[in-house]
Amino acid sequence: MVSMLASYLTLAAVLFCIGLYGVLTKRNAVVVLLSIELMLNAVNLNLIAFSRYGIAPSLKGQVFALFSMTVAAAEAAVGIAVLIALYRNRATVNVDEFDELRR
Amino acid sequence: MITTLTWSDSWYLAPEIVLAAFTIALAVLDLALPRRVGRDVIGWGALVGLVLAGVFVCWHIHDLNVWKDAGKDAFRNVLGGSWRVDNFGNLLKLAFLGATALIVLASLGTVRDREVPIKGEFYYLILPAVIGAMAMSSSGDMLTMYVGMELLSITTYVLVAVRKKSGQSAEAAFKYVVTGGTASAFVLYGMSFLYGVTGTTHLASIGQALPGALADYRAMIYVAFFLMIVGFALKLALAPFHAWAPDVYQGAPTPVTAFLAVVAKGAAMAMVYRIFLNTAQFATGDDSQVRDDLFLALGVLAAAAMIVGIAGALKQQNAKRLLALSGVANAGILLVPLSLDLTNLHSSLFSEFVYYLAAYVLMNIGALAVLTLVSRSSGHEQLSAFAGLYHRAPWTAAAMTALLCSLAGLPITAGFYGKLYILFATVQTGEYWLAAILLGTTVVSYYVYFSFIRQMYMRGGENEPSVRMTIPTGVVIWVCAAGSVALGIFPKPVLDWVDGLFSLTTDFLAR
Amino acid sequence: MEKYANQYVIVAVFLILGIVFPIVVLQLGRILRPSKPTPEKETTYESGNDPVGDSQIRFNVRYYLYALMFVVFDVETVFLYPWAVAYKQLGLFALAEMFLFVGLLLIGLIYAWRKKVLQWNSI
Amino acid sequence: MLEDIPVLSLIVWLPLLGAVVTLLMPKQNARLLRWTAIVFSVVPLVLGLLLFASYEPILGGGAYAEHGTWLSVPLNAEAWSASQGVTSYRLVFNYLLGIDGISLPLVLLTGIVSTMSALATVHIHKRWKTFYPLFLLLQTGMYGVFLARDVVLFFIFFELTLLPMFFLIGIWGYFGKEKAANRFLLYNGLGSAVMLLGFLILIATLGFSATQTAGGVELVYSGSYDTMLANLADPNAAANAGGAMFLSGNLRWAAFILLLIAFGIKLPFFPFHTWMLKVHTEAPPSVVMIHSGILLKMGVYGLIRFVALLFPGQIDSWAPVLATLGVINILYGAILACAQKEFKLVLAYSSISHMGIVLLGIASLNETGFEGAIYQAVSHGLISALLFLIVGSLYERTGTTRLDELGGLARSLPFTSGILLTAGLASLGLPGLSGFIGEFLSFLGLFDTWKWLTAIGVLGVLFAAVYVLRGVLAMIHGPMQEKWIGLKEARFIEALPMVALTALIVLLGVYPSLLTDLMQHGFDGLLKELQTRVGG
Amino acid sequence: MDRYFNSPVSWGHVGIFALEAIAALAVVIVFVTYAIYFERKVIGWMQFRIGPNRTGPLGLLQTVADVAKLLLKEDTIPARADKALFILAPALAFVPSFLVLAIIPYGLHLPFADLNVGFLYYIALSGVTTIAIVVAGWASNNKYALLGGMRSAAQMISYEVPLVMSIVGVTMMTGSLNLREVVLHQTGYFWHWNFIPQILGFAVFVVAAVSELNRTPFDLPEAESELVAGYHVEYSGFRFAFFMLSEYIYMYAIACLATILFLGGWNPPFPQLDFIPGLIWFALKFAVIVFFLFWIRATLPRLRVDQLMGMAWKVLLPLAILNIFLTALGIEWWG
Repeated sequence: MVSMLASYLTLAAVLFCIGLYGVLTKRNAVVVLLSIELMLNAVNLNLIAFSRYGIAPSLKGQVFALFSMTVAAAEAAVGIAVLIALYRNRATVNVDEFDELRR
Repeated sequence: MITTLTWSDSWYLAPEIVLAAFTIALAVLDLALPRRVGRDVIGWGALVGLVLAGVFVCWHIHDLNVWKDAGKDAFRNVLGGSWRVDNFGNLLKLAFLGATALIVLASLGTVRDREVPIKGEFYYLILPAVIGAMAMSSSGDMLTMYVGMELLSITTYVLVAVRKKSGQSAEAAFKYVVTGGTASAFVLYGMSFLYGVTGTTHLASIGQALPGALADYRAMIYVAFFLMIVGFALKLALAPFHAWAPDVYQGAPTPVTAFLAVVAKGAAMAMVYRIFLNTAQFATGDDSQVRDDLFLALGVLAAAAMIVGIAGALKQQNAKRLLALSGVANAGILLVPLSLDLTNLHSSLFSEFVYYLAAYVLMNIGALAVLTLVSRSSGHEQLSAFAGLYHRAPWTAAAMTALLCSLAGLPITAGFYGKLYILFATVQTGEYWLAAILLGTTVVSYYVYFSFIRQMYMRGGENEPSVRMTIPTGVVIWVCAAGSVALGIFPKPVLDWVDGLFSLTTDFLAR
Repeated sequence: MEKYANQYVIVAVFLILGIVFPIVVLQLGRILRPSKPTPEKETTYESGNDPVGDSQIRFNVRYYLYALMFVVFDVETVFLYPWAVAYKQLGLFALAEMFLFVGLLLIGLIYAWRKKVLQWNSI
Repeated sequence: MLEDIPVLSLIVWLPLLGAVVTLLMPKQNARLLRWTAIVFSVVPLVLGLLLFASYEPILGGGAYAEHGTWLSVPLNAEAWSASQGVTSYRLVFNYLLGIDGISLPLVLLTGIVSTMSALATVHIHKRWKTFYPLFLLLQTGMYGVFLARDVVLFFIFFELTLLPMFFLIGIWGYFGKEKAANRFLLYNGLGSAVMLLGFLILIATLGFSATQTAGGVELVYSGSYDTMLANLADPNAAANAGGAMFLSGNLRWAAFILLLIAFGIKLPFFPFHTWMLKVHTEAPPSVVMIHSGILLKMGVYGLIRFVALLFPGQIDSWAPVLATLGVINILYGAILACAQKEFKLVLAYSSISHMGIVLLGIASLNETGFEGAIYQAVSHGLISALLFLIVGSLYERTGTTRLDELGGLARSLPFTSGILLTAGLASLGLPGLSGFIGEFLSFLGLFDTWKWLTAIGVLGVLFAAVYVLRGVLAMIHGPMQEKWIGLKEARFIEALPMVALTALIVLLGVYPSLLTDLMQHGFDGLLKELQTRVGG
Repeated sequence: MDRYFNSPVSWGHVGIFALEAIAALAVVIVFVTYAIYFERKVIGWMQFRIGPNRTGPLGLLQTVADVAKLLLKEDTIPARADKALFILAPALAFVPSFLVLAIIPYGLHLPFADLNVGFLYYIALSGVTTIAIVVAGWASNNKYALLGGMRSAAQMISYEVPLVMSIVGVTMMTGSLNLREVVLHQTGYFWHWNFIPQILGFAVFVVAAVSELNRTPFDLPEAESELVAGYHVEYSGFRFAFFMLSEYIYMYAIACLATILFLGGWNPPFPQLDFIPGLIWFALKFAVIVFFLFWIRATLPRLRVDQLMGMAWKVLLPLAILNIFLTALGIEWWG
């Protein structure tokens, strides 16, 4: 069972890293939002794996995952809404062009 | 066993329930009111809700005091310990509620259609954000904390984007969503490991389980905490994770900027304090390696934030970005007390934190309120908008001077004492390097903040339009300025009060 | 717990069959059916007119708004289910809580309604 | 009679009261504002003189100490109370004012120079209602610095001088005023930051005291200077006994160096002096009078009070370093002063040079030297105040202070030129004037220990003759320039401070024991400590 | 059946389950074949026509012939289409529809996958088909198809919300999401069936379900009169057949679900009648539902698109929420 845990954790870590990579490098704003979801899903995987095969298995992980899914959905909703507003202003979803706020 | 909410629990949740009820009522009111009716009434409603919630918090404080006098524990676990009513939470809640009330009041005077086109939303979305902040400071469980954090984050995403027609606002909001989402992912990822190691999300239980787990799962514990640190650093805009802050603060409507700078930051800080004191403080005795590393990391982050924040602010010409970067530095300062060893000598970290937070609330909100006024009369938010403010509005200039002195940490202001206590703690615990950095950045910050003063007093401004003051904004500015000075001249009552209420053993060690 | 895995074995079997079936049938069809492509046949059908422009255009914003509504409401219902399953064991206070929860949802709906999000004005 | 009133507090807070009063006055009435400021500057001076009259050196000024707990900040005591029956664990900021032979001369100096400077504010032509409150606030800060006997209080007053100075330079200064103000703020801010770190180390180690009360043990951290001295002397104090609050050798060195740098910036030392040049050239004359006359002396005072008196061991081993620094200051200042074309800069560099002499006095580590240092500080305060007063009054008439543009002023302005010459002579250390006594005492002190350095230092004093005479003579003699013919002689309100200051300079020059008597016992403790060190 | 579930997993089980799945596939294909036939017949009768009657006795082989035709028909892929997605879409539509069948219990001892999540499983998988439809519309690179696909997506997600919510009442009464337990809870006389206490939920369920099936009067995505054929306008041959197949499988699944959730599953209307096998009762109720679906197709006109969307959000959703409230109150009142 420990090996099961390890494989889930590895998968989650890989997903998380892909997500992070996407957030940092992707130019399309929608893809960036997708990448964040990917990271959150990696976490959910982690939580559920721990709740089943963890050192001290308990249901709390699943509950946590449920909440995190909801929250992720809300976040995605707001993210998309903001992106729509931004698109209406700029007519692009390329994050490189979001540079009106200068330092 | 299923633990459900009971009627008696709802008493402990009264402040949050009140706010939620007001949110709903105001939202409905906003929908029901015809278009031509001004939305100020909703703002006043929000203010009433905040005050009412504050009254309930005070009531709780009173209750806790009564229990304490009766020899009972001065805290209550609600909902199976996922919610704690203790004075750590209560004091921070008061700070958040007060700050939000000031922001709402200030915006009642200044919010124009150009600034926030849908004012109703602005007023009633700020309330759930406060609920989130309160949840973050009052939870005993990572799950509740996380939900609170997201409640705060998501509402603030919307608030930042509330100027629908403005590309800047939307751009800021998008950046905020991306960093905020990434930050939550990091925090959550860290939490998931912590949960995996201990099998629980309840902070106190984690604290109990961790010493046992430490032997076998050391690496995972490191991973958990460092992921969380990264996440929180992103949330708090600590350097080197602060790049988003100036953009977001600049793009957001000024009242929202104030909210982000003060309440969002304070709440995240509260969460950091709770999590780290409840869990990471565990490894006393033989194996303090993990703890030392973690707190060192926090110290390094704090130092980096102070340095980078002030260095970035040095060349900043946009007043809002400047204040954002100063916020980065101030977040660093707020983190310092936590990063210090909790020893016999130094055990007043909470007083230090909360005092500086109060100071920060006052000075930042005050400064941003002045900025709103000034930028409205000048039409832009550059530093030069302040040119000759002394001639245009001498009293406002004077208030701003007091606020800036507090920001810079000059005596005798709240900012000065806040820094002094924290400095004293660093010296007490022998972290001289941190003290040196804190002092060094303070000196540089003189230059930064005095650039406002130079503009106000030493540049001509006779030709600029005069500044139109509204009563609510004026009240806020003067409350903040007077509060900054008063806290500086009489810090004792506040600190005595905080010290009397807060107790490390009850608030963090009692299960 | 181990035995419960059986249920998912069934699901897996259905999944495999569900994937295999179209592949097999389409391959079978390839053997049986004629294939005489001409450019005429491969034009896009637009009621006999020559197609103008690309059809892979951006979706109307309206669709995103519905997607948003869906995400919000559908995910909220996820919370209704655990409550519904355990409802009989929870007692009256849970009812009040859910009234609150669903009430909030309703207010969200009313909000969207008032803000004319539900007004479909696209094709 | 003086014992019955809180005379020290009055001295400190009366100017602040004056600031409030001026704030309530009408904006346009410059004369009313000015006279109010003068009155509120004179009253502390009078109180100071009363103190001076009734001061008995042997008591060490103990009669005039004022004690009070200003802030008592609770520290979370749970960790301790659990084990050791602690009932109260606090960080206390005391309101401690005191006066002794070291501070009294400087308080008097502050009074005199402030009053004179208040008279000289006739040169201020705009925004009086902002000027005078700041001016008076500055005085509160300066008195506080010299009277505070608690390090935090000292620090607060020290910082309190920063803000008004920033405004005074930045608003009423000349062309480069903003830059000068910035530089002033940054350097002094840096100095005060370094100082605060040093002080905090002191509080955390030396400021700790535990008292057994009826209820239990009361633990207190405070910045009280007397507690620190007591803890230093007591071998059983926590600071000397090891443990968490042990003032280790390294820590001692760290605090020593931090404070040295802090006050060295104010003094200023050679590499930290650039801010001062700007201030001297850009600030309005009445402000420079205060700056050069008093603010620099805060550095001297701090060096003696906190560096020398608290760290005898360290200063003992670093005396050569200090002496070397002093000699560098003297020579550097003197040589550069010779090369300047701007009279204000000549004066600025001469200040650096003179402060070098103060350093020498301190480095000598004997009573004569210390007395010389303070004497030199007071005398330089008076002289430079006088010089800048004259500079201000000349600038108002001619619009320049460049040496090559001025000349032959003696003919149109005989009185002013006469005073200028006197002041110049005092500055170069002519016997019979106060400058001589200070230099003489300092060198005399140093001569006991560092003969060669003394010799080099004296060389610097010779340079002084060159640059002072070059500067002064270029202005009052030389070819008469046409445009300066019709200049009006100094008004009464300008002449009054000139005469007063000149009189004081002469008085101190001929009657030095006026001040030296005061200082007699100020260094007893330090000297005893040094003696034991040298002996043991 | 039960004993397989109560023993550990082995390859033997997999084999048996595979046979089961193939059986299900066979049943479904037969059902679809004759459902189409039946539908045409029913509609014909209702419109005073005869319906298919040439191929085979009574036209019984009509659909078989149609399927054979589709299998033999040339498969064209438009030159401008996105080929990979175009090919993927029909399979993507079919797989979840088939997977859904894994959980439907036809009788007490004939359950397939007896999952605790039950109904949620259906919702989750049927959502995937929406993606397939959007993909089909997008990949075709045809304006009709794109509009059809987008409309279909909007419609399906809109109606999914009331659909899901309408089941909450049933879940509350049962205390479980497990479909078998839902049926067991309805044992007894027919007034114990959910459709009476949950009449509101049932109504919402039926309307939303019909819409989810993209059937008239909610067949906007393929509205022949405006969009030619909607998202599958470019599909021909067996790829087209797969869209039709999955649509009919969903019909089958929804009818089964309606039977299980609201009509007491395999329970007889009166306990006295339990000598008749449960499977028969199930089939009867199922047939009624299917007939009902054909019936409304024959009688109701198509809605306008704004009416369609408005109905989901402004009528069905509030009703579904109301149903939840009423159910909760009802349970409080009457236990």
